[in-house]
Amino acid sequence: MSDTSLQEMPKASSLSRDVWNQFRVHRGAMAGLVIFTLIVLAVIFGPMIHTVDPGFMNIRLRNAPPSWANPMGTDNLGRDIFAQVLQGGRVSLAVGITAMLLALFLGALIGVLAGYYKRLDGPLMRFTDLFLALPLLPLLLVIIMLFRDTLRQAFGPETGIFFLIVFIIGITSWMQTARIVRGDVLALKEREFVLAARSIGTPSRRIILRHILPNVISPIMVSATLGVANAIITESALSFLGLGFPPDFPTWGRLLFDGKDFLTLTPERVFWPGLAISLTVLSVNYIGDGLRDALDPHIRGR
Amino acid sequence: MRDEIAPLLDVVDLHTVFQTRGGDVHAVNSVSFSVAPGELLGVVGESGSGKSVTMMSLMGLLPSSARVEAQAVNFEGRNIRDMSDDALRVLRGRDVGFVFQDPMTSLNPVFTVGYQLTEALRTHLGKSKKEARARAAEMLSLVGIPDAKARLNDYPHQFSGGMRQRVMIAMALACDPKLLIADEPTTALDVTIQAQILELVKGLRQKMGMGIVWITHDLGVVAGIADRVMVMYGGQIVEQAPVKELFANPQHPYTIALLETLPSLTGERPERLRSIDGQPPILGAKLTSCPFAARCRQVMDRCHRENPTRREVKAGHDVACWWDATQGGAA
Amino acid sequence: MLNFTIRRLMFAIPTLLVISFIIFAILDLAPGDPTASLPMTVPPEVRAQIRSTLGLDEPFIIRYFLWLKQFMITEPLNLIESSFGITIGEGDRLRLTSWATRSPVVDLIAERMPQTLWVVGMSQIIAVLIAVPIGVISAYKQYSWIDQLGTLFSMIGFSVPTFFTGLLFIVIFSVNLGWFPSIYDTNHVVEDWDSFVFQIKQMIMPTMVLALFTAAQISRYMRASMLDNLNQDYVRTARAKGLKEQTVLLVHVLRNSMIPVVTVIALNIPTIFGGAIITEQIFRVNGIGQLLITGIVGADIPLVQTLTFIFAALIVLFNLIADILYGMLDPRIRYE
Amino acid sequence: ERASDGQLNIIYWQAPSLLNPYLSGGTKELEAASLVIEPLARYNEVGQMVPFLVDEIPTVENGGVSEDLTTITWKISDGITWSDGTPLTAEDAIFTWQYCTHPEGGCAQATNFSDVESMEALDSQTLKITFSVPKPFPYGPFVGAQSPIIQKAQFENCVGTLAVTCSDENFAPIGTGPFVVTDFKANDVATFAANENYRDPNKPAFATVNFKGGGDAASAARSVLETGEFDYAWNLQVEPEILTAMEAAGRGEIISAFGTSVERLMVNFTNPDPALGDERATVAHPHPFLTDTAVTRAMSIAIDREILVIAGYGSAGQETCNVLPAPAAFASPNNEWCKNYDPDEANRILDEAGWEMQSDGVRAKDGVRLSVLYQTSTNSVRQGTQALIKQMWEAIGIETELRNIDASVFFGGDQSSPDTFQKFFADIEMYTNNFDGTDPEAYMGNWTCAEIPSPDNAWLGMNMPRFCSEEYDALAAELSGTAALEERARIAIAMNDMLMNAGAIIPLIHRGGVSARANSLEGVLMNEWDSELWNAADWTRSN
Amino acid sequence: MRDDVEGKPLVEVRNLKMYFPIYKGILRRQVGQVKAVDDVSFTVHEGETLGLVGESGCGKSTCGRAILRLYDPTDGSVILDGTDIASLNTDDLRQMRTDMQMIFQDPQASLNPKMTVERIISEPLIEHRKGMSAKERSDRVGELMDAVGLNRTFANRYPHEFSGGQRQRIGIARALALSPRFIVCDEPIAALDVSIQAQVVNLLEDLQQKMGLTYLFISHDLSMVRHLATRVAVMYLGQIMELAPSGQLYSDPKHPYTKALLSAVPEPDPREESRRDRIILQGDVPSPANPPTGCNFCTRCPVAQPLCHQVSPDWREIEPGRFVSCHFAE
Ligand SMILES: Nc1ncnc2c1ncn2[C@@H]1O[C@H](COP(=O)(O)OP(=O)(O)OP(=O)(O)O)[C@@H](O)[C@H]1O
Ligand SMILES: Nc1ncnc2c1ncn2[C@@H]1O[C@H](COP(=O)(O)OP(=O)(O)OP(=O)(O)O)[C@@H](O)[C@H]1O
Ligand SMILES: [Mg+2]
Ligand SMILES: [Mg+2]
Ligand code: NI
Repeated sequence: MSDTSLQEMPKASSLSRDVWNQFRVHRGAMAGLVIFTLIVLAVIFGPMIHTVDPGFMNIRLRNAPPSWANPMGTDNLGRDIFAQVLQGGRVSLAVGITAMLLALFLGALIGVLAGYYKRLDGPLMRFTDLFLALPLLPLLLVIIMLFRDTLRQAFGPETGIFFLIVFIIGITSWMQTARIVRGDVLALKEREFVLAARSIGTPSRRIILRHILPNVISPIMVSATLGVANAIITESALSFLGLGFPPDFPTWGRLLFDGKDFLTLTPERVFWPGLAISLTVLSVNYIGDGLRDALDPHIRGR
Repeated sequence: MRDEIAPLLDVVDLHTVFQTRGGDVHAVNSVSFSVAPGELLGVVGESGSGKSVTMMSLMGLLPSSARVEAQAVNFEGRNIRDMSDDALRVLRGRDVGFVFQDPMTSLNPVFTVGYQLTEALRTHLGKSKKEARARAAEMLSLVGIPDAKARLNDYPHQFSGGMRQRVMIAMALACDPKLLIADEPTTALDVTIQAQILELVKGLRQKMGMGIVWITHDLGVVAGIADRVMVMYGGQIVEQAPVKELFANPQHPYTIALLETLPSLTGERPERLRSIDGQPPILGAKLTSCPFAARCRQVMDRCHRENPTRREVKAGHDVACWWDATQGGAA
Repeated sequence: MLNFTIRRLMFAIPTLLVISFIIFAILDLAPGDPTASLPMTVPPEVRAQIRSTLGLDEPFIIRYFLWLKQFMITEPLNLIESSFGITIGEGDRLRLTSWATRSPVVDLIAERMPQTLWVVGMSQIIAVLIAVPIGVISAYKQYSWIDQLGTLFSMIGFSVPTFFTGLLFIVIFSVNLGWFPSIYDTNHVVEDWDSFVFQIKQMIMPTMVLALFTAAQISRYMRASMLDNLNQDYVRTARAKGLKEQTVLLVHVLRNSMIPVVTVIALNIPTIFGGAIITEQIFRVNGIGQLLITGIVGADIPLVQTLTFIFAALIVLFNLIADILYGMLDPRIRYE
Repeated sequence: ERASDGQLNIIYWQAPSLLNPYLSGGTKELEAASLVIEPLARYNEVGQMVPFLVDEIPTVENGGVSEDLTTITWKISDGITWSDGTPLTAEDAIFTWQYCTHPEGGCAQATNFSDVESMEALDSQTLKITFSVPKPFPYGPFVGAQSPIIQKAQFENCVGTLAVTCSDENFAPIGTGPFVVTDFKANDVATFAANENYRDPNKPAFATVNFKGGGDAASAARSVLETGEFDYAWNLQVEPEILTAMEAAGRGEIISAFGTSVERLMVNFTNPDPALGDERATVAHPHPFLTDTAVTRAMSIAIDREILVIAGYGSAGQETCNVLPAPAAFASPNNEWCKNYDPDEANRILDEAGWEMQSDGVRAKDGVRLSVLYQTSTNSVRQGTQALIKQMWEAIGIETELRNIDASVFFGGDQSSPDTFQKFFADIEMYTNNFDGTDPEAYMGNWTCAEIPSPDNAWLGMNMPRFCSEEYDALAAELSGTAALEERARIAIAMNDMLMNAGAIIPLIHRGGVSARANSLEGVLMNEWDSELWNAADWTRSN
Repeated sequence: MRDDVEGKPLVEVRNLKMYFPIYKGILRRQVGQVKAVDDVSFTVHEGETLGLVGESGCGKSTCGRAILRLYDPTDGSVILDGTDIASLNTDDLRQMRTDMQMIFQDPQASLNPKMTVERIISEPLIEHRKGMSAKERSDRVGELMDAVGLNRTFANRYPHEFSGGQRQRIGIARALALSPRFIVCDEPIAALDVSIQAQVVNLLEDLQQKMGLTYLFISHDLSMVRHLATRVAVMYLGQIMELAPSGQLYSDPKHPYTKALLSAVPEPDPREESRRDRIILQGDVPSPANPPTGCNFCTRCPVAQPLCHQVSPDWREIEPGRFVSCHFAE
């Protein structure tokens, strides 16, 4: 046998560093990250540089073409589109990401429970069916009716609605994730390392956290990508139905919706928010791809 | 070549390199061998020694990340390397049959066994559906599957592992190939089933008279059926000899170690098994030393500097090693 | 398999009952009123009277059971009677009526079905026809430019909402080029070649808008599934048999890869019946989706309840069908 | 010549759900039905009554209306037949009245028959209507698009609870109008053909009518103005520049007409604070600052109505300062001050009233901040208006929070929803209202004390501002007893001014209807007092 | 048991049955059972290695898992050091787990691909040694890695970065972490290369000597079992056919199945090979859901008699320490 002279145990290398190292070599992911960061920076710091008030209306300067003062032109009430796109990005991104996280959390939770506990499988999957079958719009009306005023009082009109929207989108878009995760967990649970963990005496709860969840990260990642896009678009639909943010509160989806009738008049009104949504979704998708690869030790080692 | 008869397959200086994200992998390095018609060549070696890659390189079955180079790969005197893709394809299906290691995954789960068996017959021999089915049923009963005709309509999962492997064999033999390449066909099977299959192959070989390359890492299997044995290590052939000669008179330290590691059903029970310590070589670059040097009990300076070339020990027995087993010193 | 199906169907009954109750309750709780669309000149007393004639005054539970009876017993009986021309029991049962149109909900739905099936159904077919080749090629040539293009296509398809693509299409193809009508004629009947051409013309835009969106999703699934299968051992076996690359790809790999995709498609089918709300609205393909939206806007609760319940039932049914399809396509899986 | 001009294509972006206006009083149903069924008389494009199925309008002068104003006698013209060829008789009209006033019928037009005591057929063509009270304006029944006559023979078995079972009848009523229904798809499309038995043998010019519904206003406009697929599009509430741009395509033109619609802000005189629980927005708690006329006056003159018109209405909107802007005789000339946009003056008024500007840019007095929640229904023009007004108010130190609510909730009387316009759980709300025909009596009656919505009357009532004044109620009573037109106008103007001075309502825009017609369609007389299709019999196609 | 060659019994398995129910029909009624382990009794003595051999699917793994109560046995008892594991409650069972561990067949599948070696090996410590500090734990992991011959510098690597033999060492280190007394080795070398099999087997032997471990060694490699085991049990279709001290079993098999099995093993010696006459069994193993009546082996037995098809043979001790289940063995 090779001599087992006492070597030092290496310092636990940080997982995040490994992941980052792998992530860095994924060209698409890096491009996605750069674009996404740019978008985030733009919406956070943009309003500090482009200091035009997005809500300010100069009715004499309506439907103006792009100019130095209004790089993307103005809308039909004379509001600066660039400022609105920047402002709207804050909300859209925040809603998109948080709602996606909520949906992911719910989807993963229900998927894992249904897949892991045979007893829960039937009820939870029927529960999922139920949510798939629920009529969205009336449900929204009920939720808004029940909670809007309470939330408005507790957090103010905008934050309150923000929570509500995130909640609504979250609870109505977890079902796909749950189905996929459940399928994967069913397969995963038969793998020997789960049995190994049981033979050690690890309780189910920790088996799920330690062994199951990290191994279903890849389908979750895909859902996450699609989830952001879905949330941004759904938010716009909600705003339009009057179930979303106050009407003077720009979001990308809403800008796109409001601008659509002006397609021939001032095309930049729909072009920019549309581009912003597409770029965000695309960059998130590539980041997701990269992360999935980076989180997979197999690929990471190569 | 030494053999009087013209070889069926003659490989000269085969190299295979994989291009991966982590760099190149030199999986096969300068491999040369030949198979005579009707001969059964056993190929042994530990996992990762390049057995499968060698055989797949010959027939163009590797993924696109592989680069194959060879001075010549002659099949019945024709150089495969010069053939067009189509010609190679025809060769693959008709003249060379393949049996793969894992019978569980090597059959397409969604097609019936009958469909998969007749596919090659119809492509290569242009048989009608009916003829092909008749032939397929014939092949199935030949490999010992009872009630063959009815079972043509079954799906692979309805067969047991041993039967599936027989289906694979039947498939490979369907077009009466001149060469059968069997890549660890029994590794996944139980001993009793393995015995059944070995019997079967012995029988078929007599009946059909084709050349066979039998890859395995079970020396016992080789001992039972092979005419000649080729030992691979680190992508190279380290020793090649007729089967009895090899077991009686192994030359390469690796072959010797390999034989020693095996426990036996009979005879003395040693206190400890001999093992080959250390790791197989990483095939990252072209070899400039003996790939076995790091694990070799007889290692010499020269082993680290130079990759040994093959030298003949006896007629039909050659070895690639600087150490001479018969003299117990450098060759 | 049969047992599995029957058992799942039996489970579906309590599930659907629960779903029906929840749907009923939510719609009942939801604000909105059938008299909201009346002009403001109609005074409150008249509105109140209209409401009471619609039966809105009854307690919730009674309305639920009445609805359940009408939906589960009366309507199926009527269907049987009208299709076989027989009379069972008393002829005039109180049918499930829409508040806005004062006509049987089931008739309304039946009237809408053809458009929806034509347009939305066709779009799903086209989506599959677009998505499968894209998925296959992107997987076969992974990381090539064609794969990247496929990704771009699907991401854009997914991130641009249909209300926008629809409008863009109208502006380009109806207004500027004048190729296709922007409004779907639901009265159009195909009787000769010209009318067939017209039918195709009026279907192109809504169908394409929907197809692009759906294709974007399906192509992603297709690609992933192809990638999984391309690395399987049986692919090597097929190649070793000397089959043409085409055969290997399109027979062996595709057949296996379609298994998960087919179930995804099956799960998508309820949306066909549910209609594509926004697209139908844009092009005025007055199908089920449009019916639902008018029902919701006009607070036509019986209509919305019935539609959403049918929709729910379809989802449950197609979940089941997806499972069964899975078992049928993949001979390894046999549900017991 | 009849049926010589081919097909007329009409698009209504809201599709009719049935063709019986008594079962669904929505405008879209009324208008679609007006192609088929007719009242005795209609209003023309300038709001005058014109006889349709009669030879002349009964008045006190010609003896058609009794001196005591309790009866009116209509004489149906000779030779008027239903489209099935049977003659129209007074019995049909009486049946219509019975049909609509049946307690279990759920008739949406019952107000048109209010105070009708009895109807009798003096002969087959003479109808006498008796009212229980003197009716200075006896033209409710069978005048205007809201109360057409339906055929007794057809609807006989559809009275009361049976009304809903008659879907064939409700989808295809038999009428006396220029067209007959050939096919009806609820909420989608209706097709009509020229009525063979129409009283004028040369009309209608169109052989068929395709009446398509659904979609949104902008695309309806596009289909007439840009693609030319349709001849007539109704109610185009779209930003004016979009319409102008579409009109530039040269296929059709925008037409508009004014009726009595006013887009107005309702001011909540009661406190909507949620902390008040059940007493929220009831008269028990006056509003902390909106009852101060200085505030509402400042709010009114701080609004640049001209901008609102430019941004949202174009030629279909006019600035107005009256909640009763028309007919001309009823329009008050006393409130023109509000048209004079003057933020400085608004600031001055507020300063004077003690509302001082705070460091956060919001005015306050005694700890009460001028902060309003401003709600309206969801509609892109309304949201534009909301945003503009918010900016104008914030310029004078009034903090504004906007909210938009789905129309079906906002205008729906759902008891459980906090978002109805009647509950008015906000400080300001905006919507449009108008009145049918030309008589404002019922309309002005909306702001009497009795009309205040509250939990006691299940929030029914149209007095949204919760304005209550004895003086106003007295004027309302006086109006209902006055017959002379000038006198009625004087009283109505006084009532209007009273509301304006109290600041209960801030009128914004006198809105017209906007429609589009294809260049080839002739004879369209845009009418806001009756159905827009009132004279469809006269429409023709030019070549 | 009389056979006290090695020491006192550590594990006693009595009439262990592990049936997996088969549900069928609309109401999911139980219509049958997969008799994966059907009435098995044996004893494992302290410090010995009991080999368990048999063909694929004969119930070896199920038996091993049922003994560790990874499955809840249908019937019978498993007594480890006086405690009946088969009837313990969850908490007590968790405590018992420190005494008994398992090494799995597929070193790849039994290691979580997303965990580093250190995390894998420390998992049992985290679960059972609550008092340990991170430092202590890391030291212990180091010791264990030394013990199984893994370089400590590999602690941060992931399983796929190792060779099969090394992976199996990780699995062994994990099993050893809690210093168990009894380890079920479920085909620990089946997935390994010949040259590496020897390393692992040697390691297992070394560890047994050093720590006084007791093994239940499941394998279908008869030559390895011969090398390693003190006594060997041969399983077929859920039942043990023969149990004997290793030497006797290989030199003088009593049961026809054992004989066939032994003859099927290829010998790595061409001369020997050509001389042997094989007993080639015909057909496949019957389904455990539907075992034949009579003797389980009767369908493939080359010497089956009519009696074998009717009466299932008793489990009898034909010589001291030698048990056979066959009517005709003597
Ligand atoms: N697609 C591939 N890409 C990169 N490297 C590969 C690929 N396929 C095989 N290799 C490498 O080539 C070498 C030889 O592999 P090969 O499969 O021929 O081994 P083998 O002798 O058949 O082993 P086994 O007995 O396990 O089948 C190995 O180091 C392997 O990692
Ligand atoms: N969870 C289960 N449910 C139903 N049947 C099972 C289950 N686990 C195992 N079986 C069945 O029990 C029998 C014995 O299986 P087991 O895994 O114990 O065999 P084994 O001897 O370990 O085989 P191998 O050598 O292939 O590992 C098999 O027929 C198997 O199909
Ligand atoms: Mg191999
Ligand atoms: Mg096993
Ligand atoms: Ni050592």
